Amino acid sequence: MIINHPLLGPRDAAEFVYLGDAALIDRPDPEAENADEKFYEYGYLRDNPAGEHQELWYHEQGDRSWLVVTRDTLTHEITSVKLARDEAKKRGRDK
Amino acid sequence: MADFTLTAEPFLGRFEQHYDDVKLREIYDVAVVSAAIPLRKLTAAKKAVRAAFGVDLPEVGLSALSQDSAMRILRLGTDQAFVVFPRAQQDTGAEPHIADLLGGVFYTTDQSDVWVTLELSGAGARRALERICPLNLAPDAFGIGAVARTSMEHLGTVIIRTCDDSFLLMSASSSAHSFLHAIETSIANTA
Amino acid sequence: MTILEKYSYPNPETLKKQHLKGAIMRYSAFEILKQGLSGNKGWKPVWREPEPKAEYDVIIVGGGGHGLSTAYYLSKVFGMRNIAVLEKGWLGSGNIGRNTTIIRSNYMMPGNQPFYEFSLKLWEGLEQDFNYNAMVSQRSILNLFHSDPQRDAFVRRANAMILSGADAELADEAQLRRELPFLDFDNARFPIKGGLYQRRGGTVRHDAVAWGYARGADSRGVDIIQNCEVTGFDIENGVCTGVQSSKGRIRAKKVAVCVAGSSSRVMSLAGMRLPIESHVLQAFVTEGLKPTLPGVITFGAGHFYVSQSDKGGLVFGGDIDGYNTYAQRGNLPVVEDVAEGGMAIMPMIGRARLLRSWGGVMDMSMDGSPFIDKTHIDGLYFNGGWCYGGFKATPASGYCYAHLLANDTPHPVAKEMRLDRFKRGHIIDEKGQGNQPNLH
Amino acid sequence: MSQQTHRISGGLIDRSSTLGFTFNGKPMQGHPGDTLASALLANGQRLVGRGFKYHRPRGIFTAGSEEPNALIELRSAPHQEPNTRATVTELFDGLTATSQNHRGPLEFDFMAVTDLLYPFLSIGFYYKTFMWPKAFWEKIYEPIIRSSAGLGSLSMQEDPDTYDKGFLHCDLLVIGAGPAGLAAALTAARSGAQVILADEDHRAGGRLNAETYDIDGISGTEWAAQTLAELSAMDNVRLMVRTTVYGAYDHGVYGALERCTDHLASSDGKPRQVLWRIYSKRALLTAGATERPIAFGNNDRPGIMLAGAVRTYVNRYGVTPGKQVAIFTNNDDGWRTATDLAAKGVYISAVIDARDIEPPATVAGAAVYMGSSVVDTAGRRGLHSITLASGERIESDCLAISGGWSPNVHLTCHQRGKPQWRDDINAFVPGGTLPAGMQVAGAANGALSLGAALRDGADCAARTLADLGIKSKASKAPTASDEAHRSSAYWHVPESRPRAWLDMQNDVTVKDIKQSYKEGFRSVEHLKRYTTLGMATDQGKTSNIPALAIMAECTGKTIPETGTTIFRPPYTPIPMGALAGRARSKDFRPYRLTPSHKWAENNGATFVETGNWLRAQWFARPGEKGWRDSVDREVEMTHASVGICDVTTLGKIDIQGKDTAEFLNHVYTNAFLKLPVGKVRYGLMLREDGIAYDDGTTARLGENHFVMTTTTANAVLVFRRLEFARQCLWPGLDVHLISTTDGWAQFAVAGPNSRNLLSKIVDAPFDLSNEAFPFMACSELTICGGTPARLFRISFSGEMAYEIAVPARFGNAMMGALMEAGKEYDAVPYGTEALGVMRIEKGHAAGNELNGQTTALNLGLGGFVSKKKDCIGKTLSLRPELNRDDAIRLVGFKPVDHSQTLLAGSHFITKGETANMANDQGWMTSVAYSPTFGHSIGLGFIKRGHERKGEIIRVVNPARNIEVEAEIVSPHFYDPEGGLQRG
Repeated sequence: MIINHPLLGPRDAAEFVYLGDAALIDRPDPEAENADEKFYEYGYLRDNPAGEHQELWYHEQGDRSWLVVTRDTLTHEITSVKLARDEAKKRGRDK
Repeated sequence: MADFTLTAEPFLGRFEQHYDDVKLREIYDVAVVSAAIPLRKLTAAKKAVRAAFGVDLPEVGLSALSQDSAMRILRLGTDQAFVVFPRAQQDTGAEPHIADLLGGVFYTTDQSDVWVTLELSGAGARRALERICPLNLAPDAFGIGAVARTSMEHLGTVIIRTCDDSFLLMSASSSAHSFLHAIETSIANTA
Repeated sequence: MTILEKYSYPNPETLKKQHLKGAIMRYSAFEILKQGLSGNKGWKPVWREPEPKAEYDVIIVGGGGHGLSTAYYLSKVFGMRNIAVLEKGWLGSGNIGRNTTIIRSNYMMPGNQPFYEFSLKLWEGLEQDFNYNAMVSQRSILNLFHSDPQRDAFVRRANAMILSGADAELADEAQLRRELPFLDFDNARFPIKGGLYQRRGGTVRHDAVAWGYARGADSRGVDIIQNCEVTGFDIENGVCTGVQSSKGRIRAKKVAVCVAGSSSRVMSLAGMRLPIESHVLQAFVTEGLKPTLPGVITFGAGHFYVSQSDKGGLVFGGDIDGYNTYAQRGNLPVVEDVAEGGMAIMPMIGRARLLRSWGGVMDMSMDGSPFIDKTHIDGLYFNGGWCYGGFKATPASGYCYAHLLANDTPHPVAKEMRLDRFKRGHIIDEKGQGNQPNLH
Repeated sequence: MSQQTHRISGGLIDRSSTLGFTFNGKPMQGHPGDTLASALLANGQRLVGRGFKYHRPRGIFTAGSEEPNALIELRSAPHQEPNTRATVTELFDGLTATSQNHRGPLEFDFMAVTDLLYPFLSIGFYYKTFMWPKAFWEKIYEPIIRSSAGLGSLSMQEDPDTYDKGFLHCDLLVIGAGPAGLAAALTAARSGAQVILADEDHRAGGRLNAETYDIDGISGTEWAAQTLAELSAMDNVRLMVRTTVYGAYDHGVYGALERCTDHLASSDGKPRQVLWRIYSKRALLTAGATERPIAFGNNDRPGIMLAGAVRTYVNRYGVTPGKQVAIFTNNDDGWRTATDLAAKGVYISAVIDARDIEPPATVAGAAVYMGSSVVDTAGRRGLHSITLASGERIESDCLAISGGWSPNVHLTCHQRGKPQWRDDINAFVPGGTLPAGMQVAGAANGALSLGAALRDGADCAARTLADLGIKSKASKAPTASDEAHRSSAYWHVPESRPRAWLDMQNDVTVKDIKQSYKEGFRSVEHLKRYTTLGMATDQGKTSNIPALAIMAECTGKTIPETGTTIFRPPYTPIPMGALAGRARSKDFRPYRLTPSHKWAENNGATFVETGNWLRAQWFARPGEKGWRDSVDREVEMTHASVGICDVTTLGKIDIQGKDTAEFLNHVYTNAFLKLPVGKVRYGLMLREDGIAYDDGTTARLGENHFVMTTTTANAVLVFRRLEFARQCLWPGLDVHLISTTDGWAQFAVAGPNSRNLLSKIVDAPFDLSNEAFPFMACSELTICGGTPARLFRISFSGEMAYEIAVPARFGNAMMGALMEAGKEYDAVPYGTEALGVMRIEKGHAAGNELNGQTTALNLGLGGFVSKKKDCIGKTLSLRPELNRDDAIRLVGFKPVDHSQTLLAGSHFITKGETANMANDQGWMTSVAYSPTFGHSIGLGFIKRGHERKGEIIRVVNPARNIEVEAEIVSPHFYDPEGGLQRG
């Protein structure tokens, strides 16, 4: 597979390490009332869709950036690659 | 008090070898300082680079020579650059030097001893790299000054194109011998 | 008394005495002679091709190994007859048809070990039980270790196995040099220091397992319906009453899902999210060779395991590709990584040629261990999360699932394989990799 | 030359030189340009092997990589290469080939008796028998089956050749250099695109080399040569012959195998083969088509060949496979074999066409039978005659069969492609979703005439250029005539009574397909698996379609309704050595060496692999009898005075930024906000699932500057997780990470004299006194007259100890300097074994305890999980089952009888209880012989361990058949109060 890095251009996926669903960015609020339930879901339950999947890849043999890659799990087609840091900020993780 | 002095040793013993149309040597007197751009300080960082080196902070994936050609600035990531320059073997002052030059804007870390640096040059350089480097090194895809981090034979490597047929290759110093072996094998296999 | 002895389960020896009933042709050397002399014209279909009835007691979704063995044991051991197996493709087209055929019970954790040992015992009597030669071959499985910490972990495992009633044997380097002289002992990057044998481990002809179970279930009246995809569940007031399928609606008192790599996809039709990701595992076979390897060998310092099939091909594999996928194919980096591991321990295979590669979609769970459980929806059951280890579990999985479906209580050896275990913090993590499925 | 009885004129071989080779020891001759197959045929050798199941005589069937029959063992041990296709093996001087799968001589194979037993060896017979008695399967039946299975053998010796890998990039990858591929490459190359043109043959040109067609007024062979010359001269073209593109992977990545030295007698130190990974923007599959046979009785005798192959041998190799050639065809192309052979003066005894039509051509001297068929053949070790449906026998030593051509769709199936049936050519063509970026042209796409293939190739290339935004330079597409290729859907001869072979290698017959149908194995996949059709080394390239057609006949469905065959990578088999490349033996993975490696080598070190690192395990001194002597001494001398150990392998992460302390608070269980500058703190990390992950110390060198250490094993993983936390979880924090593991040579200096030793090398005015630099202090300083260093007052050994770091290039000298400075204290270097002993004595958890299955509570580190703040893993660590009262706890063990040895991996059983897993209390994680205490000690996890100190427990190790009794004690054997390390 080839991941078209937003800054570096196309790179062999072998340079990357895969983590999983990009929902892992959405770490629950530990202070929330049902934090244990939320953390259980965060830690363990996955949509695991057959089709479009937003997922986290880490460019370990590259610029060390975490990326959010939108990839179809049936065809492996990649339709979007973004810096996870930007995505995390967009989701309000920078407070 | 101290009766002892420590002598630095180049990682590959100043390796140098000429093959038919390829030359490979260890660049043993090189300082590497990483300079991280503090959060939300990109503008200040750019200014500092301009002031220190007389050139613009290169875009990610590119490098630039300082105005006096003494230093090469590699932009390896959004918030990370390396400054690479010659130094004396015993010299350990690279990091404070760069920190000063950059006016304290960046977070600097001495990386000189993290990396072993090889220069691979000559008409056969690309042919040898074809065996271990997954990147497209065609001049229109990876021109002079281009820099990338990738993996060669299971070793993380920074590759910089310095001329048409000359590349700097930096890899972890602890595996310097394996790295050299990988490059030498590539040269031998394509000779 | 071992844990296994404590729990009652039919002894394979008694199982095999219950011969097949009905019109089914009994296979034997005599039958082969008889048919051979009459031009092999009298062979009968191994299974029927029925249309679905309006209602069943149990619908099993998924006609792979686990679904077929569930149907077999439900009908044979638990006396149920009105059963359908719905298979989206052709029967046996799941991972039973695309694996590396290894059986073993070299597990360590109490939640796993008795289950896999039960499975191995069922394998040991399977062929006589279902009158089909699946070529269960207890050629042994060897896990090589290369460092002291690895050795310590294997000793712990070996002891756990023996204390559970399974067999385990530690071999030192000298013994391995004698038995497997073709391994790279002298020039290896990671020296071979010894290994853990399970002599009762081995290989089985995988397709034959599906066919044997299908034949046995079919002969007891189970309707195996191929090319029938489940497209939804009928759930009323929290009770599952049947399925919608490409062949229409079918009512059922109980619906039992076991669809491996499609687990999340199918259970999402019931509104459930699972602690599972789908990943692809590639497997490979070389051209046929005269006898080369005695048993199964796994490399402890790289990603490689190998055995030789009865047809002569070296069957091997390694790690999963590591990204979520439902495509039954992998990519080059893993192919090469696996070959590297192979050449690192046995450089004599350099001139053997890889003939075919394929990929199977694995239901990788969050701790690498499976589920055989009821769901919060009455009448809906789930069996999955087998990761890349589902094949060896086929008999026990079917048996325990059948037990659960018949009695509504878990079989004792599968009692830890619950869906709620992560909420409780009861993790069955053999590899210690945590909640990241691609690391198991 | 005299023995080349079947050599005729012409061909693309070099008759000016002669190559000697042997087949089964018999010397033979050929010429450069020959394949082993053409040379064997030239020497009149028709019988080359034995069938898999029935050991029937088999000959050469094709002239390419689709060969099912002519498999030989090439070369001799250790270079021996089993199952090598003679049809693609280039002849070289000194080649040795041996036939496979027979007992006794090839001509008189004892195993041929199995052919008589065939009624009892029908498909699937082995599933139906061999079940009783049970024990016989593994002892008798299976060994027999196994020794008859497989064809060739490995030498069982290490492969003596080397292999390499490589990476290529291009705009357009053209797969197959036949007419369509050449036309396409020419169009693309002339427009300036970066083109790779790959062909499996050693001579590019494809069928043009085997045919007598004209292109643009010159012979096709000549046109191919001219085109190749033009392409070779262009620097935007990489022409790769002997290169098989074997797999289509995601996003335009292709795998290709280049055979560099297989055509030479010796590889001469160069890689034998190179495995290329080709990154293409677009790919064009121009892989041509494969001819298929017609099945009829006894159609497997040596001398029966595909018609196109016969043509190839005659036209390309100047060899005639027979002197009385008969042709059996269902299509017009088969006639081309007749006319080509006749033109070369080869005697054609008969042309038999299954179609009842006007003969499409006239063949001088040949009897023509339209609407007829071959029903049987004769000839024990090679064809003598054929029998027609009419009963007529025709003398013939070669029968050329043509059942039409199947496009080589293989690579189109490697992803989601599903071939589609075309009635007009009676063949599957590429269909479904092709690999992204792939197009198909020429015969591979069903354009079966030469003119069409050339046009299709050029057109496809032009479209690709447009797609890539490369301006196409108009150049006239080459032209050729569109020869006739009408065919009929005629797959087997129904009147034929003897067994008719479909899969020649796996010995699957027409009857087998019918039996498979009868037994219910009707879907293509069931058919394939039950009969083993297409599972042999040729992957059914010639047999799949006819078999499918016969199954369609049985089911009454059409062929496309019956199914299609999906091909999987690789296109042709790939040696394991090539897939592994250089990564074998010591080059399997890189070595990481510690900075003092050289010093250690010179001072008696034995090394141990720790991940990719090599670390000194112990330093033997003369007179020591075994490793234990050395290790005991290293421990004793460290405890007694001072020891030095290279601990560079521990991960070091330089962390800077104004929010670093807050960041560390998120990733460590314990608090870091208030760690003062100049201090070090132990930190514990959890995974988000609450399990202990890694531990180490973190030093605060400045307000915004920290240095974290990780365990050796987890250095890379912790860095990755920290980057995840920084970029994905807390992107608002100003934190920057960079690894400095390799940058600093770090040494533990441990023991009561550690301070005295260090005081000799630190530069003034640094104050090492306990007051100025107490336990858990850290500082930057200079040593040895100005070398920058970092000093940490931390202890893993339990002694008063330091870790001192200098830039790595000084590391080797530093080890020498420390030893020199320590001379007066009898300083000792120690390795990982002594390190391990001392950490067990001290009760520090390491990899055996931090194994990814244990919690802070289990480890006795519950107190490190701050109740006042959140951290990664905290919430899930609170789950009830992880906090059970009877949770396992890390404690120490000592044998009741001090002379006994504890072993790691043993399990704990309460005294008086049976040893089984139901009664399992835990396990021993780490053990050591402690020279300090004079007996074996151990660490282990045991249920409620913290409450069971003093209890005597059974330590059982049934795998080693050992059981000892041990007392549960505190894990802190050595200096439990910690006075020494503070002192």
